[in-house]
Amino acid sequence: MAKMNMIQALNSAMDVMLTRDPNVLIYGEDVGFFGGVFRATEGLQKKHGLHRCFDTPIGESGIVATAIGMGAYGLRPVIEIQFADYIYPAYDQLVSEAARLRYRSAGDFFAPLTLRTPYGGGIRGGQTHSQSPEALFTHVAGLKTVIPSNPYDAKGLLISAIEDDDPVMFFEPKRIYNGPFSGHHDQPVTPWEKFADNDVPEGHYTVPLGKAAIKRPGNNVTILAYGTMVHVALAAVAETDIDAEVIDLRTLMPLDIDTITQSIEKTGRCVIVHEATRTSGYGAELSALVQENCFYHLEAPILRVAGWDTPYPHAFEWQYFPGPKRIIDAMRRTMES
Amino acid sequence: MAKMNMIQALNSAMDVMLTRDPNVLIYGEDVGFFGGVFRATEGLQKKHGLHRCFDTPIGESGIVATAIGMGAYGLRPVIEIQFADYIYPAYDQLVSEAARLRYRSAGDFFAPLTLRTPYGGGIRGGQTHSQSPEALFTHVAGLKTVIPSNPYDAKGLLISAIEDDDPVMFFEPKRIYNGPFSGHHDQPVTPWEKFADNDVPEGHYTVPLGKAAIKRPGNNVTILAYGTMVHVALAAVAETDIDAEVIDLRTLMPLDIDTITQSIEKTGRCVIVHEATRTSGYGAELSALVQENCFYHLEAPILRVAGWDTPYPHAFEWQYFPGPKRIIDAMRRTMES
Amino acid sequence: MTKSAPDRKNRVALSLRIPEPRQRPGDLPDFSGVDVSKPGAVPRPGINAVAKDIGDMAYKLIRVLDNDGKASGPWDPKLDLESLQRGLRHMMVTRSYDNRMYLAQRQGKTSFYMKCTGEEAVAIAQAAALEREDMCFPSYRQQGLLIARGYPLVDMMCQVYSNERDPLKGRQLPIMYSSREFGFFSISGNLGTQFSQAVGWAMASAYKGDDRIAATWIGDGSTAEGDFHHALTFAAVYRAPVILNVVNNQWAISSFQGMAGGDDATFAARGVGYGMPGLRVDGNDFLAVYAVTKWAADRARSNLGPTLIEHYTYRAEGHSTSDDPNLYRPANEAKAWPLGDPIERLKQHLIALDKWSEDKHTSLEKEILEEVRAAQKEAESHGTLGGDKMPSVKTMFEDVYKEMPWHIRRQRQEMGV
Amino acid sequence: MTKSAPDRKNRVALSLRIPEPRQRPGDLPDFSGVDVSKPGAVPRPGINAVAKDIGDMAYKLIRVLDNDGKASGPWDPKLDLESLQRGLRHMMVTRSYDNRMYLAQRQGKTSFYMKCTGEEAVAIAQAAALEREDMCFPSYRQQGLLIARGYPLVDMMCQVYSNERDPLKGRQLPIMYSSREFGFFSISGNLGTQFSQAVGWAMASAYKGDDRIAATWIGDGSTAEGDFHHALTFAAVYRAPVILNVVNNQWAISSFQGMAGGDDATFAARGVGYGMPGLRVDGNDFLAVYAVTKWAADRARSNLGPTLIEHYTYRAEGHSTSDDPNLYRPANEAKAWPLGDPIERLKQHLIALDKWSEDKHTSLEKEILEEVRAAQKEAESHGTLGGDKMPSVKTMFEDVYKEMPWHIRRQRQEMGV
Ligand SMILES: Cc1ncc(C[n+]2csc(CCOP(=O)(O)OP(=O)(O)O)c2C)c(N)n1
Ligand SMILES: Cc1ncc(C[n+]2csc(CCOP(=O)(O)OP(=O)(O)O)c2C)c(N)n1
Ligand SMILES: [Mg+2]
Ligand SMILES: [Mg+2]
Repeated sequence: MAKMNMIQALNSAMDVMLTRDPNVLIYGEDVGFFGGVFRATEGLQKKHGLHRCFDTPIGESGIVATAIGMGAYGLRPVIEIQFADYIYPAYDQLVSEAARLRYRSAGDFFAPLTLRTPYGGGIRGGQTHSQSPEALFTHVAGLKTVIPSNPYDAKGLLISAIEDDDPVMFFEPKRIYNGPFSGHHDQPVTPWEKFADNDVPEGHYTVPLGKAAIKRPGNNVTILAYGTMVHVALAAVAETDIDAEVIDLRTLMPLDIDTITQSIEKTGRCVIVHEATRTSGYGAELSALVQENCFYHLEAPILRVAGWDTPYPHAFEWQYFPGPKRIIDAMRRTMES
Repeated sequence: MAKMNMIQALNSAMDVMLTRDPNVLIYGEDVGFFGGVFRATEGLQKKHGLHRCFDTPIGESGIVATAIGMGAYGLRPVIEIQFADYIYPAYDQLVSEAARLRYRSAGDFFAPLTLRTPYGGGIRGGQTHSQSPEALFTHVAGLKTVIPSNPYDAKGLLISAIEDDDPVMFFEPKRIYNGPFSGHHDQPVTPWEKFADNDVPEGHYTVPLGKAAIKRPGNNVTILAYGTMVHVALAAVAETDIDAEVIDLRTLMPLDIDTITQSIEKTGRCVIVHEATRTSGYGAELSALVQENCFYHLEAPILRVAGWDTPYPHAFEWQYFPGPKRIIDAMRRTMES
Repeated sequence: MTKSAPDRKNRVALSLRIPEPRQRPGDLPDFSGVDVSKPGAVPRPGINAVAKDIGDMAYKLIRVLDNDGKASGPWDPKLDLESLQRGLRHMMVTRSYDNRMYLAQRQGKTSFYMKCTGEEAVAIAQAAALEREDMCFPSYRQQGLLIARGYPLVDMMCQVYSNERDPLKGRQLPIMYSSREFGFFSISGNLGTQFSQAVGWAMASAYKGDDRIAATWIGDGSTAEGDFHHALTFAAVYRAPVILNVVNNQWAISSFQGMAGGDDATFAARGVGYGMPGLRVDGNDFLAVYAVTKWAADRARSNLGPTLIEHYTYRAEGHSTSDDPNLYRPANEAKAWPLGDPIERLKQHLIALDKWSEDKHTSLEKEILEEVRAAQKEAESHGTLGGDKMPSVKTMFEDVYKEMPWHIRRQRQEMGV
Repeated sequence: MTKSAPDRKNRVALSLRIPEPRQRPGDLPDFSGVDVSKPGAVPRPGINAVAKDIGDMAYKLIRVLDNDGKASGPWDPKLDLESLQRGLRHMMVTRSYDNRMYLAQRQGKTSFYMKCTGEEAVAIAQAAALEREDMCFPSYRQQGLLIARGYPLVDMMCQVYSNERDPLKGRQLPIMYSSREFGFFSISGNLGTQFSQAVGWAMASAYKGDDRIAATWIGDGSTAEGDFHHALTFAAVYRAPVILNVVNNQWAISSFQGMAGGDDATFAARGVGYGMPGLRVDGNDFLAVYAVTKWAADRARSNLGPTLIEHYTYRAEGHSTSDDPNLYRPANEAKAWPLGDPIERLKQHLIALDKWSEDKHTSLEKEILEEVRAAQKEAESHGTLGGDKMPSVKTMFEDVYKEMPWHIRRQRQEMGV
């Protein structure tokens, strides 16, 4: 067991997999000698060799396409897209190819690639270093979508993703790489290493895909969140006296519907929180599902707290970010209904 | 006034705009001399000249990118993507560029382009000629999304789209190019020309973006649909004795929320129909919005009838297609609740 | 906002060039611009030549067979008789298969079909020059690869019919074959994607210290897709053991190859710009295609990296069953194509070698037709599109993921299967 | 599934080439591979030269200024003194501006900054060679274009500070300027996208019979994006009046230019493969950059189509304020760069012409610093990032669409602004 921040946990997951499986290799822009702009692959090239962890040309579509080809050969590529905002050039290869390959070839070929990418705002990245495009992938049958919220899950989920035979979009909430974020940007962040319960095994373990985690049990309202927003939601709850149940989805596709419905059947109320723009965000699907599955248990409208339907503005990062105040407002509103 | 099918109506819209505005030009794969694989641009090159309607290299991203550049110059390009399934290579230029340009330049530049593309299934096109990717665009702030369901709207909405200063995704339901489709694939389709009320003005007129149309007033359940599914829904309703109100959204973004909420406040029930895969489809957003806006009027769960969460299979087109039977089932279920 | 030019400056007005083919319907075909240089004239460099140094080859045309069926020059692969006859047979089977399936579509037995008529030498000669273990990432016009590798015709047909024996379970449009066993990657409806995927496969093979190489094919029109650029860039950077083939059949549906930039520079020339040899070959010359492929394969196997080959050929028929080429090009262009027909030319070669005759050819043609007909009969016994014999509807929900998630399971249940 | 090579065949094992720069931190810089051919040596073809015929120019290096500041050869643009002095001044302003803004970021006045140190000649000489009405589609390292065109430094700084006077209303990351008035297209955070957009603008200008041309810039690393390919393809096909510039500053964050395929062929060579001239120029040589740009502009204005120019230069500092280049390259590479510093070289030229002196230079430097400081003071009077003086929060919801739709209006109301 060790204290790790999320970067170290992700690095450890890759290190473990490079060691265990010669078919695992890692590549992406600046991930080789340099170790990645967020340093997630630091030291891996030195330890495992030039061919196991290397740089690529700046062509996201080429990165994904070659990973699909490698998957067809029998490798298990782990690729990094430097920021989630830069996935779009690779969208065709992901949607038309990686996602469809198993189906269209009747299982003859498949794409066991893992695409790691930092996402989300809160680091003054402006509109092209802050986006949360997860809903653009949950709509695509054939892709899995995973978003961890802490070092233990990050490592365990990443190992699961790498070992998974389907293509996995692995979104890393960059705002919490170093420590959980309450949403109060004016307060200091406590690094992950300082948390007594932050124990990450050094070896191999998995956190299964498709299983949510109840981060705080409660009876009055269910809050559905993932990534950074899990911590913002927890902070918001702590500032109220509402007995909220906070669920960390961890995997958006496939979704752990049972944990969600059980919670809502208990609480009768639901607030969905994400950083992505609201319209057609993943919260829409969650809202629809909750409504379909728990209609007769609902005592108040399901509310969505999300990024505004605008690009992520550089100067107004904190006015844009769906912080604790907006979550608390929503909780209050749902309790009053 | 003339009887036109949808192709003719779209052709007429482009003809009118080429005639009125020298800054309008049309291009795309095979749209020039040949007139497009669905013949929507037939005759336009001959009539307006080689420079007004021409072929392009097969590079969707280049097509969109050059249209953005032309828009910055002051032109109003109308581009065709041969099938909606082939938009993905252009996704970055649409999402990161066309959609964001006005915002990021504070109005200094914008992208008044119209992207026309045939979408949807029902023509035995298999998985790469049948997709309905509209939800991948409704999530993108800065894009408008329009889907007509008949020749009159097709022409009027297309003219509105071309005249609009924002980038418009104009999805054409190819299954109903020639005539409305009931969803009963074993029954013959009556061509648009045969409908007495199918009068399309030959000159310039507009159907405004952002306004839905009530295709059938009713009191018991509201059906939200667009494109091909408007006709399938109408056919389904006609096979029941349920007094359903059928709303043709026509524009998905911006959405005509007032027409929707007014209807649901009246009916208390809602069935959403689309051909796109269900998870994170536009139906999710509609469901979330209806629930948020009309919670206290709802007497039954909002139901979604949609494409299955699989690619569109060639052999099982009609098992996949959300036809009248599935719509009727949903109507019954919602009436029974 | 735009001032017109004369108002502002003393300069010529700009004008936009829209490339146009020289002939349209009603015109006489005219191929006077086509290089029909003397067979045997282009030298054959060593496989370790540096791209830049042999850059001019991208503008020449490697040919071996002349009009009388005689082979000459340094690119003559000097194939043994058996190989020649096998090549001829495979090309003829391909053509016969295409004709039958085209007809089957016209008879309503399936929704769609695409022929490779006139381009058979590309797939067949290349399959012969590659090893059986090498991996192919084809476009939709290399059905010949499967035929040359002995994939059962019946299975191909069952795919076209989306019937109960369709190896792809009715999921794909006709002709979008896939066979891992035969080293044939699942064909995509999205143009170009295979090109950069093939580079990834080749990188993987090199990564593992394997000795298998990859080959991939793209149409002239499709070279405009980004995947083409990514393939060339990644292949050059990692020196991937891959053969990148551009099948320049002059047309992309209704657009002539100039619309993809084929008139400004040859497609082979693109390769040189990325640092790999770009060779241009008479795509209707079985021997030349074979030889050039062998050269590229030897290069790849020697860790010398990728080669771009432009196959100069002609799409003799419509784009697909959905297309009528008479709407955009002269009716009889195919006949006027100066590089002829690949089957005819190999036949002539064998006759010139005194190893073949018109009679033998005719009877082989008949024999093949019987073979194809028999296969068709068997395939149709398993059903045709939309008939009674379909894969189980249940399979529609399978293989989206390795394991079926709850939401798809629920949808399957809703469907009642 | 993969048998290892020796088990199966008698062939060499394949291996994957991963390009590596020749030096890493701790090594001595070594630029012995860099072309420092004699200035004046490369011939100057007519502007109507055919790309293929001047293909070898893509592998040469056009230089005018020698180490002593003397100009020579057919590419010497013979600029008048005023133009030279203006160029020098603009480069110096650019460098001074960069230094101040870098410092401002370090002082916490903004989030991010990117310098173009060592590459100033590219933007400044090109701005001089273009007409004021020509349209620029830059990447983030051509701030010099704005400076050369007289865009107010104060406004640039206000953008960097996202303050109340920021012309972009605080929406963009620092340095992502936009100015229609100054013919400077809105910079995107997504690499490469501008390259093909510029071609569209040029096509529009040609479509309208205008006489304005477009120019665009991309980094060596970013050439690997699909947009590069689309730009070249569309520009060639429609013969668009556009200048396509690749700024090869040897690095893309931590990746050396070989990782973009710059070692296998020059970036200029890419152009030739698409049928347009590809010229390679000493990017630190103000006169050479000017001359080559003028050549390309004349070509474009004469309806002869696009030109690809590779500017061979060196990124003298870190990628951005978020980067520490000492982690991946030798510490003092910039000093060892054999093509020197563009400001130094133009200064030497003016001194060699007897029109300038070290003293004059030092006092100009001071004068400029004062100018920049004064601008900075004014800009900061309008606020710095995160301070009190911000654009109105309301503006966050504007300009997503031309008219605000109801859902955004509701969100604005929810926000209470
Ligand atoms: C991404 C994408 N864009 C467009 C199409 C539609 N389309 C199918 S085939 C074709 C023409 C391809 O021409 P070419 O590459 O020359 O191949 P050929 O048909 O001549 O073999 C087009 C435009 C597609 N399938 N995919
Ligand atoms: C599509 C996309 N991918 C990745 C990035 C991240 N990124 C920003 S700058 C950069 C390096 C670009 O290098 P180069 O093109 O050589 O330009 P230079 O910085 O040297 O001027 C990278 C990878 C991005 N901004 N956009
Ligand atoms: Mg073709
Ligand atoms: Mg660079």
